[in-house]
Amino acid sequence: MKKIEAIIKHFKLDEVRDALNKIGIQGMNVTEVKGFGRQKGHMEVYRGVEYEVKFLPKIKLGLAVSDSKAEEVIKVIQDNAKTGEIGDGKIFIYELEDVIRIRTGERGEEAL
Amino acid sequence: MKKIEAIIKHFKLDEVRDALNKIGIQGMNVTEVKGFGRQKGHMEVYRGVEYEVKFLPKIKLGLAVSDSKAEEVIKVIQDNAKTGEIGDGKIFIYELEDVIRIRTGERGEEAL
Amino acid sequence: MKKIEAIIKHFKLDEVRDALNKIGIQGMNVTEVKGFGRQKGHMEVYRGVEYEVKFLPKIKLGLAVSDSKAEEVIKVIQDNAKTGEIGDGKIFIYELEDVIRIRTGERGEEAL
Amino acid sequence: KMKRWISLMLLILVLAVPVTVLAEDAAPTVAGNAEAITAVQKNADFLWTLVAAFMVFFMQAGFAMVEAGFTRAKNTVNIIMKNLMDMSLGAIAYWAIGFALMFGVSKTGWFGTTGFFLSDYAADKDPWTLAFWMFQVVFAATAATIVSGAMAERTKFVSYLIYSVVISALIYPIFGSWAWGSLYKGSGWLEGLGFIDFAGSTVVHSVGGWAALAGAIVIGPRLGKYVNGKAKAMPGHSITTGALGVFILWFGWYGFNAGSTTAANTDTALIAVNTTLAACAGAFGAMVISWIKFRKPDATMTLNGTLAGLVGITAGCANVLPGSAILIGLIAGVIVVLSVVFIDQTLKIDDPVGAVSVHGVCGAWGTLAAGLFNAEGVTMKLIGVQLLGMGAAFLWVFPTAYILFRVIKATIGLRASAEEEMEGLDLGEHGLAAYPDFQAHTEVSGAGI
Amino acid sequence: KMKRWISLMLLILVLAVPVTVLAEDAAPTVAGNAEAITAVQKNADFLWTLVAAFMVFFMQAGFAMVEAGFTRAKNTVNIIMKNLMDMSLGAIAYWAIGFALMFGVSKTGWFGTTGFFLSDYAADKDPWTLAFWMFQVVFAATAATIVSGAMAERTKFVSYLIYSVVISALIYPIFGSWAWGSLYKGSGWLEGLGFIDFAGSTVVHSVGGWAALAGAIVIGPRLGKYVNGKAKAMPGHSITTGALGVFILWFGWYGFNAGSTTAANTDTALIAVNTTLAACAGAFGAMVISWIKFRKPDATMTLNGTLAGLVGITAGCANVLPGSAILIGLIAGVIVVLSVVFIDQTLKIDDPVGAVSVHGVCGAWGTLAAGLFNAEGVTMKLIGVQLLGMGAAFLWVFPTAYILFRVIKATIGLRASAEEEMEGLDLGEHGLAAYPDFQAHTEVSGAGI
Amino acid sequence: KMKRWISLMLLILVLAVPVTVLAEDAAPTVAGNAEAITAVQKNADFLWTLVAAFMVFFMQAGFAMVEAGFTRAKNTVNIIMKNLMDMSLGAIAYWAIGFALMFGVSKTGWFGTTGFFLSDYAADKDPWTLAFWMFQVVFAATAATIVSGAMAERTKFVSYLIYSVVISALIYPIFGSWAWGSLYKGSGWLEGLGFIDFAGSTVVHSVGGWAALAGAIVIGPRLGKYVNGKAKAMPGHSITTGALGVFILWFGWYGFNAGSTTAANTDTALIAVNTTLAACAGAFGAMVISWIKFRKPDATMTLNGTLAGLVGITAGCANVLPGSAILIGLIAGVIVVLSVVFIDQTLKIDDPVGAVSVHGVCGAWGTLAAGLFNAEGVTMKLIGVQLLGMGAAFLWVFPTAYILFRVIKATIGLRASAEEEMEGLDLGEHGLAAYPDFQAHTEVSGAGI
Ligand SMILES: Nc1ncnc2c1ncn2[C@@H]1O[C@H](COP(=O)(O)OP(=O)(O)O)[C@@H](O)[C@H]1O
Ligand SMILES: Nc1ncnc2c1ncn2[C@@H]1O[C@H](COP(=O)(O)OP(=O)(O)O)[C@@H](O)[C@H]1O
Ligand SMILES: Nc1ncnc2c1ncn2[C@@H]1O[C@H](COP(=O)(O)OP(=O)(O)O)[C@@H](O)[C@H]1O
Repeated sequence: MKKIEAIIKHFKLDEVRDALNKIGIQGMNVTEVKGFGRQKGHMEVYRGVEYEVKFLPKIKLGLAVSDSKAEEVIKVIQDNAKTGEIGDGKIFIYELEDVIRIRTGERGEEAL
Repeated sequence: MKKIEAIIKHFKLDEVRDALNKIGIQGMNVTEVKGFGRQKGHMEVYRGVEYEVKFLPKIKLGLAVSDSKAEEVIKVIQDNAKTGEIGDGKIFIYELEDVIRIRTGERGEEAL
Repeated sequence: MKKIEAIIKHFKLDEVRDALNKIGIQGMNVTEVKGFGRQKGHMEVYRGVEYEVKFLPKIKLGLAVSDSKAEEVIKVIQDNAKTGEIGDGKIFIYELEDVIRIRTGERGEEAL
Repeated sequence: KMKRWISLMLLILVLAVPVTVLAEDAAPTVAGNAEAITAVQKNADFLWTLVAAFMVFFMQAGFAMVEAGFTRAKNTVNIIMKNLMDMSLGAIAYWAIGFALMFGVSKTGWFGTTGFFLSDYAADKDPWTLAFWMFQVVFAATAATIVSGAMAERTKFVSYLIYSVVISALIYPIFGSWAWGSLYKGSGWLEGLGFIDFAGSTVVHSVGGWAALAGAIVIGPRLGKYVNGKAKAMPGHSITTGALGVFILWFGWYGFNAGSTTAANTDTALIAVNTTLAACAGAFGAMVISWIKFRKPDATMTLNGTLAGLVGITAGCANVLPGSAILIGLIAGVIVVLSVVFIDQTLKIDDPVGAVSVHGVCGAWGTLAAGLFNAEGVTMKLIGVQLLGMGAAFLWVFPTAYILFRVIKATIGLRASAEEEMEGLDLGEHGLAAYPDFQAHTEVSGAGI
Repeated sequence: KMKRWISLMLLILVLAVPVTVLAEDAAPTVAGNAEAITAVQKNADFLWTLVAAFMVFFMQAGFAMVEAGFTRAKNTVNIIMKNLMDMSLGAIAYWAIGFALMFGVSKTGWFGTTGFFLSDYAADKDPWTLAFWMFQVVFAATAATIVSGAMAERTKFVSYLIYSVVISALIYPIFGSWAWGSLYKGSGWLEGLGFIDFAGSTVVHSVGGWAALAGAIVIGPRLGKYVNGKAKAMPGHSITTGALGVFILWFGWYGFNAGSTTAANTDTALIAVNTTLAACAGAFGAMVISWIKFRKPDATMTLNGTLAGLVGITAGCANVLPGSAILIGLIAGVIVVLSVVFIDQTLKIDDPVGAVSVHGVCGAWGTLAAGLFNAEGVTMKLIGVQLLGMGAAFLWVFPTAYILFRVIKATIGLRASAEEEMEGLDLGEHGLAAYPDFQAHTEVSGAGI
Repeated sequence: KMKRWISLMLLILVLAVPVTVLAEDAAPTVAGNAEAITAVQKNADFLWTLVAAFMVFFMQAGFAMVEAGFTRAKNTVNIIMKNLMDMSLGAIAYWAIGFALMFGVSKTGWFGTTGFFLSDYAADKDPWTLAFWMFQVVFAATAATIVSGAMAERTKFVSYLIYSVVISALIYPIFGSWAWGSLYKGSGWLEGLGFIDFAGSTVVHSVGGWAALAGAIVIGPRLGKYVNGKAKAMPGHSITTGALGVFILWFGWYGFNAGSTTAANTDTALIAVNTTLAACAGAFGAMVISWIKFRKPDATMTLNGTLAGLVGITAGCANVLPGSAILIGLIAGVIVVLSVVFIDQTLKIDDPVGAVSVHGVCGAWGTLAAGLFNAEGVTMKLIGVQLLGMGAAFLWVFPTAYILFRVIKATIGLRASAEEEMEGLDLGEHGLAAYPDFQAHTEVSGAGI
């Protein structure tokens, strides 16, 4: 199985989630993170002091999916999170050794 | 070593943590995440507009453990996070290549 | 590629980030987590009731880097996050299978 | 002998009065006493008028909190700045122009023409001019600030500033002169007909509400508010802040209504009681109707209902009986809920805080109710006049405000850029988030969970 | 000649007075002046009584903020709705029934029987009835709202509504009639004995506090509050909000105590000074004792201490000297800390905001202190009467409230479901979180960390 | 006959007056009426003085909110405790010592020596002593609380308590006696020269501001504030809270300025109008200048500007014309922005909330302006005296405060430990986070994003 982690823009969450639903993604979890990348934060002034907003608010999606589904999920995320502008974010893929559904104790694929 | 990631219900945190202490878990970290899964969010009404609460607040536990301890930890989390109701959450297991304790620079198992 | 995850102290964020910039790290993301480890939380009293502050606020850094850069990054984090006191945190290294830059669709190293 | 002395001393003690007349007398005289009595009463009138004005001023804090609490965190700094500046610019505009148009000598009955820059005071140095202005300026500020809520989360800051100057300098005062001019030097055609609007359900609230309606229409809904024709919920960021605002408004409203006597007399008691009961009934009405319609007692609606009851009783607070006040408030509470839903979902006009429903619609209701429940009895004529006043308010304010916003839109632009709106006006317009360093320190609640 | 004219004009200027008698006179007369003087003083009395009432009303905002701040975020909407509705329903109930029971003609001395629905006013149109009612209704609301804090985070909304009607309509007014009835048309047995409770340490605060105690006992502790017999800490979600509430309460308390003269006279000065010093001493006392007991100056305890000082001085604010006020407040501040700990850990009664200790216990202390520190000197009899009054309050309120809550529990149920409680009452009862869109935008503080 | 009766009854009705003299008379007399008139006016004076005092007290809430909102979340409990305790300890210190030094009989003209522990009241039981004290104690608390903002986020709690007692007991009252002593029993050298500071631009605000300056210098900047010589931004945690504080302060300021008549007269009108216009102009001035300098209208600066306008008009609120008030406020708004930047970046003194600029600098400006814009015309002598007063304030307060803080630093220590500061004073000093259980429940806003 694969663990897919995607950093996307705040206001893209709804779109991406709905799209993932359409392809029957059972579950995911979302975390608010602060991102730092090519897209540099703007300069701001607070009480006369200039300072750089270095981190931008981003959304981190976490999904565990079966190997077979991985590529499809990646594509869906990419298509829906994309604005074409710098700062769109990234998708990370990891190997996921095992999953357990706490409620039932099921393991592996059927726990997804 | 293994990285264990568990998504559990908010009010189960204390129990799970205490249980993990008992089996001598040295450390872990906790993140507030928003979960999306089988357990669907309820419909709410705001100023007359119906809308679905799609994400539910969950707690994400992150633990790095030695291979030998992994199964025990998984079992403890599962037993203590379980309510038997939908939405109990999941446990994810990953391979962890290496760990460094920042303070001492120790690496591998003894850094846990 | 490697995924490097570092738990550091709150007020060390600026230093670490600046140091990583110097060695040309393109991107990273930051999450506020609550940490639990050797550094035990202090006892507090709320309205006469003693209770232990079990979790301490920590910062979690997430970086995806090329295998070649990994060790250097680890060293930089360790050097800059270190206070020598208990609670400095940890660095975790994982294998990262693939990365996609959402904006361009680039994959692998050049997506970093 | 002794006694004479005492009383003379005592008289002199009446410091507050420039007792020129008395000075010459060796002993207090009946005429002198009479004058002193008037002076003391006058002092009491000043005292009450000013205290009431201060309470009405405090409503600015209430509006700021309500609007901040019921909108999203990313636009909080912006909404607060708007509330602060519409008072600040509005007061100066009202000092320069508005007061003159509203209360200056009015030959035509359509607007005043004397007293710009408070020149009346400069002329005769009568402090009452200042006390009266003080009370009126906070009313103008109330009318002005209503709009910010309806146009929240998307209006360009500079454009809002221009609007707030125009409403305080022209739109509000001109209508005000029709209904209230004679409270000072003016004489309006509407009051001439016997129009009842004691504290301003129409003059202040409907005026603000209809301007808000025009603004909300011209600027259009927030991004993502209507997705293929369906309204989406956009919950505010702090009910606590919003509720505090409502309580502050309620408190200030006592100054608003009871202070409108601008005299320390015993009429204030009835006004205070009516204000209380209408607010309570409004909250109750809104809670019940929202409970029925939405299955749960809706907090934001109930809070709106409280304000609806207050707006509803504002016109009739001095001429209806307590029992009627309850009825007026109750109906206002029901109306506001229906109106919010209707405007949001049927008319598809995006009014984030329900300003149009609370102030515009319930202001109209209150004006009608002041006639219907008039303790001295209701006549067809009275109802007619009340309806006329309501209509006049709409026909004057809506078009002028609409044109104003259109002109702004056509020139410097009315709306913030889409990026700015998505990112939040706070960073875009002011370069500052409302909660830049907010840390929940949730670790402590590890114990509490 | 000229002079006559002036003075005549002046007299007519005494607008506030229905100057029928004077009208006929060509010139002011001594008798006419005397009448005018009374009228002016009367206007001042109305002014003060109403302003004080408005300040006391504002305490509702204070209670809402204190209770919201000292409870968890997931129950904030609920606690705010409770505070809003106990005022709203309570005021209507007090208008219909409560006022009559408390201040109506009372043959027995146990409760009044006239003046339902403010019928006194309907009858004689005396505005004082309304001014007095206005002042009393906010007192009733204060007594009612105290309970919400002690039963916070677990009480079913609808059950709370029922309770708040009953306390405002029956429990509070009946006791009130014993101690204060004669302030209007009633005559209570307790005041007959010389019971001193100037502004209501017992009549308002103890009554609210004992009802809170009954409620907290009947409903039981919050889930997870007592884990195998040990109390767990459940910190509130915003000390800032709680502290704001305390400051608002303190401000309102000046109206509460000094306003209880219901007359604009010079007694108010002593009352204001005593109120100030007692509040300060209360904060100090609580801070010191918490510092000693808990190693650190505890903020929530110090805030409670401020309120304790205020509750403590309420009964004696008009009959003790400033020095005594400091002592009374200091002791109240110490008592409240000990009481909170005792109730929470020994009695194991879960009172999230310490309402029982602040209002019940310190209300009792204040009532006793009003006797002990009486400036006119203390007699055994006086102490006896004070103790009698304190006892009477407990014996009347606790049982009736206890029964009331039991009945509610047995019928529609008093407590929210366990799921609802764990998830938070906000979503369960109102379908709305208090901070639905709160974004800390911490990125900005990247600079600040 | 009949008429006599009526009027007799009426006279007796003048309850507020100890009508000994009248009692003996069968009918009202001219002398009796005169006395009654004085009594009624006196009641009005008490009423206004106390209401104003309550409003000024409420400014404590404003200061607490401003300072909490403009500093970081991890120090919120601490700043709130400081605001609460400087009032609580300060009031008691002012009761014991301060009032006597400030308003006691002063042979030298440098400080009073009678009336400790409010002994004047104990002696003659004149309630005016209490009313006057009540008004003065909240002024002392205002002066005291200003410092907490400038020393926020790093000052040891216990050290702050000591400071606040000393300023309320000695530093503030002694200077006060120079300028205001004669308002009661004192006689100060400065007022003797004709120094104009009606409500305390210098006496209260500059005094507080210069003490704040000394404190900020002695304690040094917050950790991380100046990184190799460059100032870093440390945004506060809640603009909403800060803005609420500013609105509360503005509200309270009406009591502060208009209440300084300590009499219910018609002068209050001009004061209220000037206060309003200056505050508005101050906000406007600060907004414009910040817009120009920083490219965007800066919210925290605009809020500071509002306060700057208020501080600026405080000295001259009773002796300048409305037009001048606008100018004074406008300039104050500009000054405060420049001053904040200058102190922060050039002098490198870390004043988290800008207290020195708002109260110290603009207080000085206001004092000068009271001379420059004096409606009765300006003379070189007057300007000289104003400058003398400003200088005297600085020369008295800065050194004494500086020494005080140095002594504290040398003995028990002034600053919290570095660990404590990094972790936040809340946990270190009070063992409690401000938002221990704050949950944003953002899931709901899934709909709103
Ligand atoms: N090497 C990395 N490791 C972890 N997260 C990264 C990395 N590079 C970028 N990110 C995340 O992706 C977001 C977008 O990246 P950015 O470089 O700004 O835009 P783009 O990916 O379009 O070039 C960043 O804000 C950060 O959160
Ligand atoms: N495929 C997944 N990837 C990541 N997180 C998941 C996944 N499926 C479920 N989760 C997390 O687990 C939580 C519980 O899952 P859910 O399906 O609601 O209940 P259950 O696991 O009992 O069937 C979800 O709220 C979500 O946070
Ligand atoms: N086994 C672990 N798994 C995940 N996170 C850990 C683990 N051990 C420690 N941590 C994180 O590292 C932080 C510091 O660890 P701690 O043991 O307190 O100090 P040190 O690493 O210096 O011994 C903890 O607060 C926690 O967030």
